[in-house]
Amino acid sequence: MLLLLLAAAGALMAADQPLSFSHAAHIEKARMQCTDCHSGAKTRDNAGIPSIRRCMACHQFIATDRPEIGRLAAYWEKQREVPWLRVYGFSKDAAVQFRHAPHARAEIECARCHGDVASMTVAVPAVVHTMGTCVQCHRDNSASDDCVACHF
Amino acid sequence: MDRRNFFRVVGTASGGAITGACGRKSEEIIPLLVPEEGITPGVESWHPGVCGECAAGCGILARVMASEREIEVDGERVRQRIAAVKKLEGNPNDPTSGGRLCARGHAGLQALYGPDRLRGPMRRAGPRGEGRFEAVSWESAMQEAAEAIDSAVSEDVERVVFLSRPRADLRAANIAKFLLALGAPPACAVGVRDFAAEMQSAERAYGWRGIPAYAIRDATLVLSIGADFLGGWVSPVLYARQFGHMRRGRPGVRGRLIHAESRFSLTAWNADRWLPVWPGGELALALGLGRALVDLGVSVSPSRAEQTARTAFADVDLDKASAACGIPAATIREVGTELAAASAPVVVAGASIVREHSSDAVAAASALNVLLGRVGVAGGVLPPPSVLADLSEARPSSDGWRERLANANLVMIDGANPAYTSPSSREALENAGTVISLSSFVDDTSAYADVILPDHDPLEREAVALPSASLVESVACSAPFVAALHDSRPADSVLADLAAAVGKPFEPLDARGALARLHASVGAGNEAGASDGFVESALEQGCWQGGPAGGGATGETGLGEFEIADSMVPALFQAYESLQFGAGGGANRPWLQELPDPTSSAMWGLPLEIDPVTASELGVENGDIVRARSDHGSLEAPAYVNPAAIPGVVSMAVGQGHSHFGRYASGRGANPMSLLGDMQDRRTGATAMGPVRVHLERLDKGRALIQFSRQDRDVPPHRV
Amino acid sequence: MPEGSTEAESGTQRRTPQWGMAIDLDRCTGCEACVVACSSENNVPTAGEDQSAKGRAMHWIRIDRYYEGDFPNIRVRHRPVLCQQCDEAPCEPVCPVNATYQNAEGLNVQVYNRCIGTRYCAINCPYTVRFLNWYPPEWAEPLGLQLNPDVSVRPAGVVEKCTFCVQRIKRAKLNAAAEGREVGDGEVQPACVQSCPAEAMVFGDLSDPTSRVAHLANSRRAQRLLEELGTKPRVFYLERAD
Amino acid sequence: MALTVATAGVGGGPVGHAQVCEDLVARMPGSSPRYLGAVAVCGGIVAWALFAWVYQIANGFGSTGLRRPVYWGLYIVNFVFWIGISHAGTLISAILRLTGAEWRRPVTRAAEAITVFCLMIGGLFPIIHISRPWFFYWILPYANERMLWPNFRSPLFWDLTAILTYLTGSVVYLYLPLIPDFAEMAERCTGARRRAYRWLSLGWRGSDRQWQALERAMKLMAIVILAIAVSVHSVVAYDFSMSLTPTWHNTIFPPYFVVGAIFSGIAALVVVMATLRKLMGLQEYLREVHFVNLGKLLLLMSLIWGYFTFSEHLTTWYGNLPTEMDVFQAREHGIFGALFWIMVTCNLAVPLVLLGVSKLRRISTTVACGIAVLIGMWLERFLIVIPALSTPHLSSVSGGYVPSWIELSITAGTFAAMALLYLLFVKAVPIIAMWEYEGEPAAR
Repeated sequence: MLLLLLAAAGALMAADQPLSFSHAAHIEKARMQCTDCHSGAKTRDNAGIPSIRRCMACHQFIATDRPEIGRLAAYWEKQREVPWLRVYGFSKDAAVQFRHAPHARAEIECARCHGDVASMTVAVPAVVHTMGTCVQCHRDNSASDDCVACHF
Repeated sequence: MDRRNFFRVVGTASGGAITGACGRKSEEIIPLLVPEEGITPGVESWHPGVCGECAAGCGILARVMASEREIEVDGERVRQRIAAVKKLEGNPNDPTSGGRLCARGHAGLQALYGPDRLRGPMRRAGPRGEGRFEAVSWESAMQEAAEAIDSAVSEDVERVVFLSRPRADLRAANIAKFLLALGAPPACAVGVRDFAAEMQSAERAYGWRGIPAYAIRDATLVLSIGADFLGGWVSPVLYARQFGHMRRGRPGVRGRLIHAESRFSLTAWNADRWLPVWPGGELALALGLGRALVDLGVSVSPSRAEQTARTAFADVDLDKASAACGIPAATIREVGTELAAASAPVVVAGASIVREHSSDAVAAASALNVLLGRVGVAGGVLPPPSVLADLSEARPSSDGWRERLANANLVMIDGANPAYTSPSSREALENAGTVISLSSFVDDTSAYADVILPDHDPLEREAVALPSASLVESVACSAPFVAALHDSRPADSVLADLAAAVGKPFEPLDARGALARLHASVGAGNEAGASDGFVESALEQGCWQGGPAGGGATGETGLGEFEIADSMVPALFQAYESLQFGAGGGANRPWLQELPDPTSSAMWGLPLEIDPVTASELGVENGDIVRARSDHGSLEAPAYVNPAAIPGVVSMAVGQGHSHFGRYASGRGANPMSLLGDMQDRRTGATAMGPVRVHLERLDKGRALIQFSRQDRDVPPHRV
Repeated sequence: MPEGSTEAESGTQRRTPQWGMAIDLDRCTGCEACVVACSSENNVPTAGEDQSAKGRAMHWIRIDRYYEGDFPNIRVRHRPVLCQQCDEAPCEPVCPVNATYQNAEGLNVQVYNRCIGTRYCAINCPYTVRFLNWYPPEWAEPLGLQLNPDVSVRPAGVVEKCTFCVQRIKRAKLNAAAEGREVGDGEVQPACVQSCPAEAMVFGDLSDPTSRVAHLANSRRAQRLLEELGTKPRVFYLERAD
Repeated sequence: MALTVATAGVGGGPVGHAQVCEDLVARMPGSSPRYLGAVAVCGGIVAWALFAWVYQIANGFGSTGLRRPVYWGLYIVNFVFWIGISHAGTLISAILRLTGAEWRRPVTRAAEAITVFCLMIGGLFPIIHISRPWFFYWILPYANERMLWPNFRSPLFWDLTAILTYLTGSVVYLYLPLIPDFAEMAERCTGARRRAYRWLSLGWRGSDRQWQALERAMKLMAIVILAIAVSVHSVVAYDFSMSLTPTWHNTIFPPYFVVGAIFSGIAALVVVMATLRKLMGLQEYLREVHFVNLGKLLLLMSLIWGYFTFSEHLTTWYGNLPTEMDVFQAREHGIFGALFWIMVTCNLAVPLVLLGVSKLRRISTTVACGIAVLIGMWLERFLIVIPALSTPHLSSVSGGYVPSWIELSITAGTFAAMALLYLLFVKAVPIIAMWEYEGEPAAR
């Protein structure tokens, strides 16, 4: 039931993204790495949603004739970030302090938590992020299941 | 009830089946501006800065991380990602703070992000003192200010008064340059506890210019006369660090502390012995001690200075001194004997509570160090730093500010709040020709301003400051590391622009310029480029540190004559600078408002501290509203029956009672300075804080004392 | 009960530190720098005047001060009181949902999101160092910019208390793990310890006999607060000499 | 338990099963304006209390008068009080059933109903009391993907277990003797009501086998419920005695709480009976003998309670532990001191005089004692919770407590809820077990 709900919510979110950004196009076609845009994913706490500055670094020159890129450029003209909707995150009351870097160091694949983003167009919450998911993985990998490992 | 709460209620009622997730509010989408490069969420960086909360000039480190705020751009609400300061700590490189920081220093953050900070320049929109302002553009504000300066300068430049604070920093140097360019007299320091008495005494007793530093860390016996060095006097972090070392930093040696003050201050808390000096009796105590030492035949090095001191003390009548300070003669002799016997004694001479005779009192206490041979030696009193004379020379003095203000046709204010620290000056402010304030907040004095040209916060601007006390030659410095939050401008450049606008331009000194001069003066290498390296390294470190401070005593002492008051006057009132608010400047920081006052445990207000004897005579208990009346004014405040107050002495901390100072401070409590009139140190003109005679009266107005702890006594005592 | 395993961050077996603190009361001046440092580091909300009047001010660390004797032979005894991180913490067994427990490193952990607010822990803490968020915390704009992103802002209805700055412990461990080394003595400093001007507070690993804190905890002057209750606190107070 | 019980005098009440049934059914309240008015008033107060609770949830827990260090206040006082009163019922009826005290017959159902209603009300308080009640279900042990369980070591978890068990047991214990009466009622009603009663009577036909099963079940339940009742209030006492709070950490608390519970329970029963007697005109059923007998029980409990109270205070005082003496002093002086002496007067002096002197022992005096004891026992709970919390181990953090309008409203609301539940109950069910009461004992 909950899964269904979340999936539905995910689909809604995906539909709502301001630009129909395609992960697949960037990863499969342009052969980019996740960290090319989400630069903190392996080394920092936050993976980071790339700034439009980073988009425009390429799209000033590449595929400028596409309508979506045109819309991207319109944001850039106005000096506004693209108002992306968060796909993954924690509610404030969950009091979760998630850090990407240690997970990358433990060689957890991106896909483990984010699904096969490479084949997605607009990212959808392919992997359900609940405490159960986290705890299960932590236990399977004999990582800490101390509450304060995440909640503080 | 909002949606979330609705779900809570429903969730509770329906057995908790529906919870949290359903109530999650979808984040409202407000467009985000493209941020500056280099602001990455989740990445911290630490930048050196200089604490601006008091004159100590501590080097600090600011933790900077990405944050978001909402602003309006062209009528549209947008989010902006900015580099925000998250936390302040001491700069470990800095010899003053040593990586540590006091309560006020931490709360500097809440000045930067104070909700009542001015968003831009303001023009007065109501009568003076009312505090009604309208926002104006920088252009028109600057024009208005420039016109006022122009006409004042052309009318009578002598009547241009710049009120500031007694600090030796970049700002002081630029104010001096500005006034020099205008041809106006130098700036005046206006505040409480401006260390004027300390500086004058250093000159009289040791022949030094500036505030001497006491190396108590290496002393075995510290006698403090009037200097609450743990409660905020001169350089609280430096002295607390030294105190820790003195107590437990040396294996097998535990330094002893004797503290003489008219109040059971933080230093008295931590002292092994407290000498409860009658307010105003500090001079008598110092003289009595001198006499006791002379009687003991203490002599270290028969120098001219010591001879002078010996002469000054020789004629003192110990019994008369004892009667004037309330300390038995036997006790004075006992302390004298202890001082004489100690291997490394030092007398910390200061005036935490400035009085009419403070200069004499501090000078006499300083002379004790001369007598003990503790001047310029390890564990004794050390001279002030000698580097960057541009800055130390520019430190404003409090001499004659009242007369000048009363006669002013143009008043400019930066870092001073005379309407609060000397309420009697309000009349002069009301009658002054033009008042220009450089404050970031509408405070008591800015309420009288015609134009407010808001300054950057100290964390937003570059700084170079000489510490008010340091055991070594040192300078704290910083380059700006966060963009200005609001439409403010650093006062240094505002002054330069104003001077230029009236055709008397000057070149403001900037941090790099000041550090280059420092480099030149310490001669740390002359080849081209060395200076740049020195400057960059200093800015990166946040400080520069040299060798031991200054030189020895010049021997040119001019102690002069001392006179002991005849007897003690009863029913006295004294104000004192609070640990948390300083001279009131900290009152708009919620952290400090909610910090329990060390003495009374009061939060969000400060009480009149009454001794138990007087309190029972008046029938007053904690929290009862009491009216205190002096010849100069009256105030109402809740009472705190202070078990450690000297019977017959009422004290009150300075900090509350602001007419204007933002939402956290305005109209809260009473200003003890209003009982003191024009009282000042006779030799320096520094604002004195008592004692005055008061009449106390209990009012039937209920209770209004918020205390963190209502228990003064431990029942049962848990000894740890 | 969640049994912590600390090799989580690095993937290699490491010694489990036992965090503890020593406070030298002969050094402590009672200046309250620690109190503000703590509020700043840990996003402790300001209650405001009305709530403070109702006894709802929050200070994760406070200075208890007691007068002894009468004028002129009066003195003050003061000590900073924070969560004592007891080994036998009375707050832990009473929580019906396990929102507070002791982890492998000896921290008395408060899990904010698990707390349902029975406040049993708060009344059973003999040191009264636990606080309830009576209302949702608020910061007048732009004061919210001061908030530390490493520490969760606690929602209304949740009990909170000193964590020994667990976020700093985490950070130090992550840094050490990234560099492939152990956390050094003195590398972790809670905000109060870091700020203390008199250097009265020392934090570190009690199980490491060479650490400063272990050295101080073994001092003859070391005592623990309300030791007679058998709570086995991890905060050691070094008595004032007189 | 041997009780010297006065034998009931001969009255002029209805005799014989049919007559009794006729009379009792006739006395069940109709939809008179008076009845509806009472329901409306009680309902109004309950609604107001519900509003207060919603306000508390929506507005934040700060709307209570709680503070540091008094994190527990009226809600816990009420919790203990109501759970205490719940013992009225079941315990008294079970004891009397097991000891074969025949005079109990018209009293038991009223008592058992008190138990169920008080448990329903008292059981709500832990939920009202917590500051995130929307997560209260986390106390329940249920399998979940997070692999989190409640803390079985927490007295609050024991509370939950004990109260749920007691509630279940009490409902069964109330329901069993209702079965024959439901069948009886079904006979006398028509339409939907008849169907409802028929359904509730679980196919009761009054066969011998059914009577035997009922008797056996009742006897079994009486024994089980006795054990549960004692354990429940012991567990409630553990909430306090397991803690380190000065004066709470105390071995006397569990029996003390049980005694106090029975004490207040009897008092509540007396008051409820008097009210029913007055409002429903049950003078012929609930006669002086019942009140006098309950009065004697009340007197006995008062003495036991006094003994426990004395012992508790004596040991605290003699032990002279500084932290405990702090609480002791607080309880003996000031506002708490006044409340303390009111409590002693209500719980000890009043019953001793009014019930101890046999000449004064009457319905009116017993009822007066009942009211006094209810007040006294509520104060006792208050004086256990609040002073101990206001004077914690470290004096620097001590502080007082003044309940807010929300807590007072909810407190008032629970009394109204009790009345409301009773009002609805007597409308649906004969308050005296018709099959058990067959007129004058002499007539049987």
